[in-house]
Amino acid sequence: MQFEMSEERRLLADTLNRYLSENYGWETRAATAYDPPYHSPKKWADLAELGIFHALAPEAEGGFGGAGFDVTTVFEALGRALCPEPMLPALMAARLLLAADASIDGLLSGEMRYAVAVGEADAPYGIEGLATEARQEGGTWLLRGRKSVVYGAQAAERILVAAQAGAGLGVFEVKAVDVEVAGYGLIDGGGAGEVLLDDTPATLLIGDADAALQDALDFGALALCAEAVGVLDHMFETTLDYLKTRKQFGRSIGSFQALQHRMVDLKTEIEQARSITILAASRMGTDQQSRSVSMAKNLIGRTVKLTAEEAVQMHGGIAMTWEYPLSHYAKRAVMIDHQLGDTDYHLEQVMAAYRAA
Amino acid sequence: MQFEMSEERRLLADTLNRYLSENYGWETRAATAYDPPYHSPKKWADLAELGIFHALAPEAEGGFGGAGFDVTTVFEALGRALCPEPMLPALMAARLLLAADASIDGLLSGEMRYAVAVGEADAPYGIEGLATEARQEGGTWLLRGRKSVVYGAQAAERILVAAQAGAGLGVFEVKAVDVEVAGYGLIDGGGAGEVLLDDTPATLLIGDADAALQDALDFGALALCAEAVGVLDHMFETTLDYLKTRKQFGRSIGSFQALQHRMVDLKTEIEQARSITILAASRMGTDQQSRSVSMAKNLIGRTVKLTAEEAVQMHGGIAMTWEYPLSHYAKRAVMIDHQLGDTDYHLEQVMAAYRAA
Amino acid sequence: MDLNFTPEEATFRDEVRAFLKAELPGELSDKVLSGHTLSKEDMERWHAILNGRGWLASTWPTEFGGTGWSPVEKHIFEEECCLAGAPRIVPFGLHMLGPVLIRFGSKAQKAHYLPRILDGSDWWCQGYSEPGAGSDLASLRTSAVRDGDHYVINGQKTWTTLGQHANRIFCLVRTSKEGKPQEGISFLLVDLDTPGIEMRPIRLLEGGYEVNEVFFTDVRVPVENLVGEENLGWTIAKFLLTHERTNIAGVGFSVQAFEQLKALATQQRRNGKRLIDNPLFAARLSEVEIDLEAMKITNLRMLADAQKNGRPGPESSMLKIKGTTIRQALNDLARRALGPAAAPFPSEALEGNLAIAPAGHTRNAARYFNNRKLSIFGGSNEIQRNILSKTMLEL
Amino acid sequence: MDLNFTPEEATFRDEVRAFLKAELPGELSDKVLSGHTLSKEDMERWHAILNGRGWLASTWPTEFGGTGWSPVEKHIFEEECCLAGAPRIVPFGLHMLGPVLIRFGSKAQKAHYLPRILDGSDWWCQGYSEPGAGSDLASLRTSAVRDGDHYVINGQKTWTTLGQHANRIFCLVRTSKEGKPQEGISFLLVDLDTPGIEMRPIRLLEGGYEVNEVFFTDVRVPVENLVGEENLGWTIAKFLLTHERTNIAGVGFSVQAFEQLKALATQQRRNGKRLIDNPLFAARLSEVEIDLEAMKITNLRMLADAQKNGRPGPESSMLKIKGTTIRQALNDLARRALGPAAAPFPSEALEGNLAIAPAGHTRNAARYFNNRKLSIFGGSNEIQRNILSKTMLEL
Repeated sequence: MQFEMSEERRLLADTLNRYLSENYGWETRAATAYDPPYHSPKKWADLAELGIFHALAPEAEGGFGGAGFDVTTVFEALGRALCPEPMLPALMAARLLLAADASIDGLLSGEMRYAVAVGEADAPYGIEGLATEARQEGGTWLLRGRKSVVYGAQAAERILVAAQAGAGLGVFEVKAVDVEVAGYGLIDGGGAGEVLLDDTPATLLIGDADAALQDALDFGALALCAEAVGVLDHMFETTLDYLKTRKQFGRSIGSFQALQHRMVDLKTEIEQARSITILAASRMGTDQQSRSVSMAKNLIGRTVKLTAEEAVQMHGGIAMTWEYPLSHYAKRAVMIDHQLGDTDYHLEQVMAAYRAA
Repeated sequence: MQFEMSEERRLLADTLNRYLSENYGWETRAATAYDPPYHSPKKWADLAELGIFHALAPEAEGGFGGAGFDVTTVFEALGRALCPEPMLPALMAARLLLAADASIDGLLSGEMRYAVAVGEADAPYGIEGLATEARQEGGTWLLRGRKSVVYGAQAAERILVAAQAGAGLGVFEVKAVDVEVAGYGLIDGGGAGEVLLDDTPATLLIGDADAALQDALDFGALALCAEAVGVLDHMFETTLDYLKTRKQFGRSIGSFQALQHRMVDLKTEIEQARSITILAASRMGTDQQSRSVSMAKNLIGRTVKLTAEEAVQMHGGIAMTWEYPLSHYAKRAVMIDHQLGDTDYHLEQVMAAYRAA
Repeated sequence: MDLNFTPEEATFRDEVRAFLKAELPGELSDKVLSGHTLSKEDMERWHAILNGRGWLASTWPTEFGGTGWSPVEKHIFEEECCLAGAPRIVPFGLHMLGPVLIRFGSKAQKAHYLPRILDGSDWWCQGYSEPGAGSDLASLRTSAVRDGDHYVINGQKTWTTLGQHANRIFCLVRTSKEGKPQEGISFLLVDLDTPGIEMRPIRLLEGGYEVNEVFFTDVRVPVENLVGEENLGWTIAKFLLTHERTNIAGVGFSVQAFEQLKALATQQRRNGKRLIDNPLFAARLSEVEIDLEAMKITNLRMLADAQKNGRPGPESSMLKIKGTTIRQALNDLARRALGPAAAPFPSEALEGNLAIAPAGHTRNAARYFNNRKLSIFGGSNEIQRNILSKTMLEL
Repeated sequence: MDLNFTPEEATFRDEVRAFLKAELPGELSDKVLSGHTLSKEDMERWHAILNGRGWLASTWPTEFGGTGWSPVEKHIFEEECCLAGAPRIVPFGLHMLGPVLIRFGSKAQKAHYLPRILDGSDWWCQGYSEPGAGSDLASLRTSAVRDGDHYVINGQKTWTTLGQHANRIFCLVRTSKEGKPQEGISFLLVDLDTPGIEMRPIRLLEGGYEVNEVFFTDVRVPVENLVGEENLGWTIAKFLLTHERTNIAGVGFSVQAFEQLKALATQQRRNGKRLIDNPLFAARLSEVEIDLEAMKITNLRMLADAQKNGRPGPESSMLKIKGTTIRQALNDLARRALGPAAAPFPSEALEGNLAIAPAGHTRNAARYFNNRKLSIFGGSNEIQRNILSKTMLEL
């Protein structure tokens, strides 16, 4: 057993953390996250140049990473900086393009922004019950349906869409210029959009795509877990600092035992959240991948809510304000549970294995 | 609205509390609860003489009570004293005998001890899925099956048994002398038994007995909630006293803020438990009876576990010992959740109403 | 023990219901129920309607225009208003300053200010908290120095709710630095038009604007605006904090929120099934339903105590803790129930054609975040626990 | 980052498994897995088997007969033993006194006592806690007064685990009342046959007998039984408390308990359906499974730190808190899973023909109650939180 980060990943983390702290500080983030296009094309190009996208793909495909721990290294750093760039859809698109044996050069260079459109209003999580349909007309695939809250869709050039295609689910590539995307900002920063498919022409990338889609969703959920760990660490450290400096009744509020015990419990839960994310990362590519990711996303879901609420509560009023960065971390933390399956959804995936017991 | 106890019920509570504190103190309880017959026939007769049984039946049937608040008045007092007498089966038997239009004189006088046998190993809670069967042979009903953990069975003269009788469930009366009862003590005091029915002759009391059985189970569960409230109050007060007197690091442990906050939360939950029991008591006899009782039993289930664990934890080692009464209250509190439906069972009953929504 | 309303109480409830049905404008209740921000005009409109009916001053004696309701009647009125989606009455003039003036104010102050509260001429806001003095209110530093017939105020207040609509503010100020921190505090009435006052908005985490900072620079206030005696303002502050706070448990809000949530869960689909039929969600829903049912009774029990003893005991702090916990749990579930549709930043643009979330639920996440304040403001739940530990448990 | 065992570690694990399969008597593992109390002979039997294999002293250096295992190997051994249902090694001689003698003992003490611990000649118990000094150990009052070549001990110890089987006890005693409470404490070895010692059983809440009170009346102990220096016993006490505690998270116990629980939930029926198919129960089960999976990694991470730094950091207290919480949650579910069948008082009589509860589960409620001790003994979870707050968070 070995719990040290490899030299390569340490370098990756250092590079990304340094870039973000020097170029994506709080002012920049605040000015970027809540106004169209809800990310910074300039910073996006920087990240590509730094080779961050390459860390999301295996060497055989032109990258230099692509394993679970590469993904967690990148997303933990993004979470720490509360970075609103649409890196998550890029990761998920990379998984789908690789499964399709399609080129990911445009993705790696940062020239092509992708969104991945799976969830729908009545089937928000997972791949069961999707209603969007694909049909062929004169050799062309046409898509019809609505994909809801597609992260990064407001800024994407290409959208990869899961749709029912006869026998099963297929993955289709749609050009953003061919489809109506109603974009909007998100309450925790960053952007998304409704993708309104109305006989939209599309290219079939993957037929019989259940496994490929599940894999993309697994990697996406793992990335969210890692992002959450970065967010959790920041919230905890900020709260700890605040408790040490803020005075009340003539003493630092961190001297109150009730808060001390809650902080210890919080730290314990955050370490558990880190551990389960490590576990899931280590199981990517094994037959335990999906269940381990569901375990992680469930525990992360419990921990982000607890930590966000406790961090705000222990701060008091100041954390209720837009001006104070912690409030945005708290929003991001809570809203991570609304992406790619919430606490309950993933608990049900974990429970499913018992049925066979 | 009126939250005062009626004069009659106040008198009843005073009488019972005084009797128990003078005649069923800690030494007596300890000497009675864990050895056969796991209750005191002498005290049982005293309680009958005091008219406590009469409080469980309506005036029309020779009692002077029988309403929800009569039941809670009696059982809260029993809980406070941690009284191991088999009053619960008496209450449930009274409900069944009344539904059957049978005499309850023997029950009221205390001369006849009843047990009510519904649950089985594979159908421990509620009336669904019971396997015990009744068949008629030459005008006599014969019962076959096994009733498990029948409270008070070890000391009963009569056992009222729920059994499948052709079209539906019936309630049958069995004489203890006609049936094998394997009696034993319980971990929290008091006794129970396995009722092994092997073509045991029986008298049909109620045919088509679903409603009557559910009513008896509802009243039983309400009684357990009220008993729990008495147990909770005792545990809280004992712990509060202990926190005020026990010294550690040169100060009373009640001066530690972390414990103070936990005590406040505990008190809040106990008041909520008291409230939901009042609500259920007020709804007995209405079409909300079963659902309200399930609400109460669920919240009681959550509160007894929390309170028992917190009371023991805040005491420390002393509460782990047999000598210290609190430990027995904690056991009783926790084991109340194992009688007549646990936290989850009753939550499912509450949830069931949503299906129609 | 009788949980039913008396015939008189039942009649009163019917009267309230009929009134709400007839007089509460649908535009207002729609906004309230969907978590939209009410405009100043919206709030004034409802204030005037209630004043017209004589149902505004439920915390005042009848001689000053109060309703003369019993605690149970107050409870009925508040619960019915919540259920109907009536706007919340802005409490600063009516339920906070009003009772203070009635108890501590001069004849002239009563005569001048009380009618203006009722008819809406004055909109009061509160100048209590300061950046360094929130839960520890007695450490406040905004100073008022006597200069002839005036006090001169310098300092800063914060968390001044709806100050943007107000024309007046009542303040706790430091008039002496002698003795214990509590001893040099006074209670002043200030006209917001006075030169030297600047009100700056505080944007809240979810993007809304309801609280403000107020800066005082050499603000001259006539001495007749002092309420009670100089340096005895702490008595008034305590009176306000321990005075019968109406609807402290927020039961009505929670009942209304629960009904909305249940309806939402029957509408929402998760991969072909109704969300309400999902056992994990249904379990969460039923647990909070049970907690709320218990809270209703706890609230009524404490009301009954208040009715008997003239004022609520310290136990009412339990209502604040548990009541806010339940409301926050309901907000949490309303957010969860939306799934990804909770994520869009609320904006008018999103509420029309796009219909990402069901009508009335586009602000569920915003409301969840905003209502984290419930356990912080008005004495944080930690402060309530400290109080209860001392007063109720005597620890 | 590599969570897999190295080839050497994997080989070692296979070796341990083979050993357990061959050498662990079925009667012992049956008793352990069903929560039965082991007799003195049971425990001595397993002790001897391990000693025969040289796998007893995992916390000692090899020169004294220790195993020389790395933290990971220790972890593997402990986990495999738990899973197999091996009896817990009684830690007082081996893992507590042994390391103390090796660090602080005289040559003569080491030579005399260490071999006797290994071969089972001595069974040690612990004299630390007193009725008034549990979490606040430094306030202990049992006194040892020097009288010629002896100390004379008077006082009382409590919570002495398995003292009924022991022939010796190591004690913290007060040898001076000067200075801070910590400063007058010494560490003494006492033969339980010495006149003036009385051991009285403490019955635990669930009915079991595993701890004792020990009374000392003018008990004369030779001065050569002092370990280290007089009045410097607190150093030894702290060494013991902060010394690498093996298996502090109890992960192996929890893994084993989880497997048993899952099997039980597939056996149990609730009105025709398997309990494990009940969504509410399955949700509880899967939450604790997830917590446990995370705990395994947390434990390994801290082991890796310990391996790197030579000893565990203060974070290991987190393992104690979370580890006991998880074990207690598993005990809670094992109790719930039985329904009414959890209620009978455990007795041999009930475990035969009646079979009220499934085999191996007749003591689930007793175990739940007994294991409430996990969060109290060995430094309560509250004390752990205090420690962590100071050392790890620096609050």
